[in-house]
Amino acid sequence: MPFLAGIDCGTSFTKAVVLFEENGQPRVLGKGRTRSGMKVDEAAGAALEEALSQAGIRRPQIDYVAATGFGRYGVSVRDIQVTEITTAARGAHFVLPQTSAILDIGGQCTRAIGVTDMGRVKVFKSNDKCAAGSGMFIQRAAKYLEVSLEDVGELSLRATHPQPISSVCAVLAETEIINHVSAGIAVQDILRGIHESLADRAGALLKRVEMKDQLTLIGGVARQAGIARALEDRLKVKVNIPPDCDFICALGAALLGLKRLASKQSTMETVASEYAN
Amino acid sequence: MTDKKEYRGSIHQRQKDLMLAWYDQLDQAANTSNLPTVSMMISGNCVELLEGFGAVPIYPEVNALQLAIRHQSLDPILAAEDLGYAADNCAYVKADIGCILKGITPTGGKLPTPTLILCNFVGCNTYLKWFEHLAKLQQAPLYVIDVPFMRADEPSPSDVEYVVKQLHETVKKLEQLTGRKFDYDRFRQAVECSSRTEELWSQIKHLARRSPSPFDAYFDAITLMGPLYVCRARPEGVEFFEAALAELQAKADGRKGVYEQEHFRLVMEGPPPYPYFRTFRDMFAKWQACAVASTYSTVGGLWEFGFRHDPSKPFESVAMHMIAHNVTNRNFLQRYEQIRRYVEEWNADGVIIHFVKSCRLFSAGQGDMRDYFTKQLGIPTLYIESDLEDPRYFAEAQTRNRIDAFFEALEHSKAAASVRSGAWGKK
Amino acid sequence: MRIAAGVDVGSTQTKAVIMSDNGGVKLLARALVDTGANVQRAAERAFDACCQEAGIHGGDVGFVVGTGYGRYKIAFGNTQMTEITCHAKGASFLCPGTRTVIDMGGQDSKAISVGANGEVLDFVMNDKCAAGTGRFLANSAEVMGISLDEVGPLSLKAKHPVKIATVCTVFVESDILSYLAQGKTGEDILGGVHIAIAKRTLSLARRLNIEPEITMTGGVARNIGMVRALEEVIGRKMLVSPDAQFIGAVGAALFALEKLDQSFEFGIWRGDHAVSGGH
Amino acid sequence: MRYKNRMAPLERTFDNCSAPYFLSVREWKQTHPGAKVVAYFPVYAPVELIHAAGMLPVGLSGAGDRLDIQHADARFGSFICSIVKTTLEMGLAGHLEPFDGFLFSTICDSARNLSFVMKRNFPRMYIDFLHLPHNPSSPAAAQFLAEEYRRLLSELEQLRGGKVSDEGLRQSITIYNRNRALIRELYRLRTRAPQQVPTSELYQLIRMGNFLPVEEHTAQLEAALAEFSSRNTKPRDSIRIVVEGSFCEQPPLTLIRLIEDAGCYIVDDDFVIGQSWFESDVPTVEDPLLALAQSYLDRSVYSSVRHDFRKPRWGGLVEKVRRNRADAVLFLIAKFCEPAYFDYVPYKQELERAGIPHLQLEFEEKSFTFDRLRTEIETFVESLVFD
Repeated sequence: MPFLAGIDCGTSFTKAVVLFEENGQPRVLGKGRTRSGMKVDEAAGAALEEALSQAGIRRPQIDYVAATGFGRYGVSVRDIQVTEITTAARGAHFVLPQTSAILDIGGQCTRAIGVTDMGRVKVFKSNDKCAAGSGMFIQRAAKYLEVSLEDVGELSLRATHPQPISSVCAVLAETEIINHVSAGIAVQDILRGIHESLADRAGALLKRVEMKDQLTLIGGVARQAGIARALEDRLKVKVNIPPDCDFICALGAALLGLKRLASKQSTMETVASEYAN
Repeated sequence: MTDKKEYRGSIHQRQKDLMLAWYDQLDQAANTSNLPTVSMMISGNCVELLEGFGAVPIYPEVNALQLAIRHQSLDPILAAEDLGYAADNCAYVKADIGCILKGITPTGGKLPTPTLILCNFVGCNTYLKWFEHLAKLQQAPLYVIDVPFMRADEPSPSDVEYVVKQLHETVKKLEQLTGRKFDYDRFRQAVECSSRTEELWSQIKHLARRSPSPFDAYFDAITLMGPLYVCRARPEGVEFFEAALAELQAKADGRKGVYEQEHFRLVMEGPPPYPYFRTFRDMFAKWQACAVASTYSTVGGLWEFGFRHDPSKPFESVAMHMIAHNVTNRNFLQRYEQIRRYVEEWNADGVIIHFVKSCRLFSAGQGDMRDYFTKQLGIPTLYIESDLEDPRYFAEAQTRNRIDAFFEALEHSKAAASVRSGAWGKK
Repeated sequence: MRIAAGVDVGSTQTKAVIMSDNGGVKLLARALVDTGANVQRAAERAFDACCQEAGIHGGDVGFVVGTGYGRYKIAFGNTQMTEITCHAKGASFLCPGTRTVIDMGGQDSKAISVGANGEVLDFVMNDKCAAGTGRFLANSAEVMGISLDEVGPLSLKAKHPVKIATVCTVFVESDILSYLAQGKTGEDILGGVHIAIAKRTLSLARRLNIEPEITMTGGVARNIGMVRALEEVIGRKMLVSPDAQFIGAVGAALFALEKLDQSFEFGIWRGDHAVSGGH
Repeated sequence: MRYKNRMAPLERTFDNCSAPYFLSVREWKQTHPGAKVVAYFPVYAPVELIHAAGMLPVGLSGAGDRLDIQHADARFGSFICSIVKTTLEMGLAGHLEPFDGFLFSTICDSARNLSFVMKRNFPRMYIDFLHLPHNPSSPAAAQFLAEEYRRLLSELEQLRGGKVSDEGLRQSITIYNRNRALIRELYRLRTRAPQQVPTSELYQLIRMGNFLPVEEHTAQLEAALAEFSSRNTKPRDSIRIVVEGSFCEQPPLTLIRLIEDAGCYIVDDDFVIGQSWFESDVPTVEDPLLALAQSYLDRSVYSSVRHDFRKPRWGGLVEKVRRNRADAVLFLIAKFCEPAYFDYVPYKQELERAGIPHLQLEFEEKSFTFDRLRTEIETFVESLVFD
């Protein structure tokens, strides 16, 4: 009955999940979340501690730690690191087994992931060239337009003449917003424009991963800003948001760790051990 | 209100009629298919050769720019990007491919699958990709006329010989594909027509040396370019340009300019931002700034410096046109020289360099061009960036800001000069 | 006595000044407000604050010139001019002897060659891929979770500044994050960022003939780290006015004063119909 | 790293000869008083001609991250690839002083314009532009290219101040044939036993050929072939990939290491294509120039900057994957390299038709943080090996 930890070092937040396996059923015991800040390892430690205390166990009891996310190589206590794309697929598939396509709107870039019915990554497409689809971008826009992130969604629905943001580059897109403002265009119309073009960009990514009628949305900012709504009416798909969706990758990491621990003979071991050193 | 007086003579209407007639022919070809068509590039096109088969040219670039002017280019561009084309691929190509995928045409009529995709490579490596991909997409035969780039001031005999040989190979290829015999006389007459059209076109270009210029050699020249490429080699082309010359000549003699008062004379380098064509033109109209010459209007052929097709040696002169007398196959320094001559002989106040991200042939190195004109020649030069087809790269506020600042500065120096000389600078 | 105002509506902040010419030109009052989502209101707020400080009524102001990206939205403006022209004018007034102006704005960076009377001889602005120097700094601060005012001083503490290759504001964020993941110190990262921007700005200014005096204008001029970094790569001191961020507005006000002065004959006022030409 | 002890000399030589300082080139100049050095843009250049003229041909493939761009971006602005800028930057920063001439060719529009911008900025240097035919189907093409080579040769003869004999040309051809045969041999060995021939090493080895005299490089290749063959390294669980798209601007060494560490064996690639652009020996026949011209048309390896509409490149890629028993293709494309961007589409279509997985990544010679790329490569590998 092993204890496992998954730590997801994201660009803005670091999340940890402590997992426990009971007769073949993984169960989440605790979760931890903290700002990533400037020191990856410290943040990872802090998040893990929080998860441990919630789970009511001590660090030595943890059998295996899997790190994922941007800072995965910076986690000193890790046994293995896996990318946040692989863990996202695994985690989403565990929480929402019907998941076939994932949209991850992260701080820095937006990703679409096609997932097999086993929870494996089939195909993925990142959009880091154009961060105009990223969470950071929406945050900035909201800040600039003097709107709180939570209200963005609501406000954008009141738009009467949406102003599309056409630029493919985040910098130019921000400029575009500023120009809209200088041109005296209403805030809600700008916000709606941002949502729509963001949904369109996501749509273009999702095309590449053969999305069907459903979509699993992860990534904190996006949810707050009410992107889900925009995606649904723009792309005409059912958008599912898993519970605690910002812990999906940490969870996926823990699950992969469990697998790694279980199947000593799997291909994973040889490859993974190559990574770990 | 923005103060512009574009001339709206009979030319615009005649131009529309000619272009529509052309699209009708293509539509016809698409339906009946006994009318051969050939896809070609505008730059250094050899439309004369097609006349020898009574074949109709298809110009993907013209389709693409028509679309952009009507603000319809983004959808096909996105369709092409869904295929995997990069954001940094030429948007002309993406728009064209997107249109074929989505069955969009400029007029709504049909466009035929070409009998032959004839890549007249003139310096633009993107043309090669474009036509290779078209051939793959449309399952149409491809032939590339490889035109040696102008690496010296004049083409070498072996350059000319090489192209002439390929022209003959093209003729053979077309005879196979069309089942028609090449009509040499008709070809020679076509070359004859071209030489006359070119003479008229050249005289029109030279009218812009008058002050005020009777037309804008950038924005208005584009209206005249369609007929120049489509029916240069036909009698109706000659008639069109006779009418155009007459009309503009009259305007010039009546000292009627594009604007009430022609305040600035400019040389324009680079293609226009078609998706914002009107907006862009207004930015200059606001300052009553008239283009008196442009490099873009010489992509199809550079005639104002004297070259003409020659019916006495038709193949050689077609070759010479493709190698040496269109701006795209001439080297970068030759373009510097062309612009320098415009500034001096067309008596311009400054140069506008419009960098378009799609076209590296035009744009790669334009920073050096700016360096040459400002630092070496001391000519006021403005450098602005956007794109010729992709609306996503046009930042209106930034562009207006730079153009306004440029004219504010130019205004000031002219005013200062006039205070010194008690008159308007050199004019 | 002639009283005129200049209002510079920038992407993040709006500045207004009131100047008088009574034999000698004087700067009577200055005001700065955040532009925010309502440009028109921002302009009014700045202008009113200025009048209040100067102890005059808006009606006493004979002429108002608007500049900056929001210039066409200044309802009470008599005319507009670009901030390029205004920065040149303002710089040569506040920093006599200015021949080159370097401005790092939120939206774009510019370098201007300035004539003896503060006229623009030539100017260059950043390429598309190097847009938004101000934002380059702001985003860096944001990614590192510190305030914009801290970045300059912090950058001066750098011992081994990191290398930043990109001029792209989007990609610099991932560079910074990589360095954080590698455990580099904030000082060294910011040091690298400042050097990168300084080099980029120098290569922009090189497109002109850089003549002394060189004056740095705009809000970024208050960032001591940036000023030092720039002076280091250029290899000479720069002039920085305590009113650096008002220079655009000052330039605009100076033109407004000239406009009031009937003896002024230059044809620059053809810019007038820009009022309607704008949008 | 496993071969640290053996790697050292390799890395030292590599650094020693590379841009922007070209130490080995400067040494060569000192030991060959009066002899000329002619640089070529590193794709499809007839180095035999330069060699036969008694000059040192140097493949100029940018300056990597060793040089930050201070002047060149004012001349080539946004949306232009790095190699074009670093090449000009080296000139404007005075690093190209050991060179007497430059040879460019019709590979792409940016590089073509660069050659003329160089002409304006370095008027005293011999700068030539070679037109390589785009219509191999024409019987006239070979004759034309031979003529073009003849023109180039006479320019070189002027620069050198002496004629070049056909015999001399044939000798140079033989010397380069040997060099390229060895490279082909090394590539074949890597395909057979990739664990013995890490690409991070092979890459440096081949890339040295840009700078070293061919005879010296050939010796290096022979030594390397012996060492690589003698290794007995335990194969590790990695996927076999073909790298496509790095034919001009070269990826940073770190990136290649990163790809290998992520669990990839690179079994074929188009790195430093200028060093290995003939699939078989150039015949040493009566007319060597015609032989070279004919070889460009019939023997040169395909890439996105060589056009032959008789046999499409995308066929070549699928064939390459099969020949090397590769599991997947990694498109490693230089940022703003338009020819590579274009070909990605038909390549992709053909790979998908053939059921071959692929991943597209973008790099810049001057980039040095790779976290995003690493994440993508690792995910790609994970998606192929995890169950």
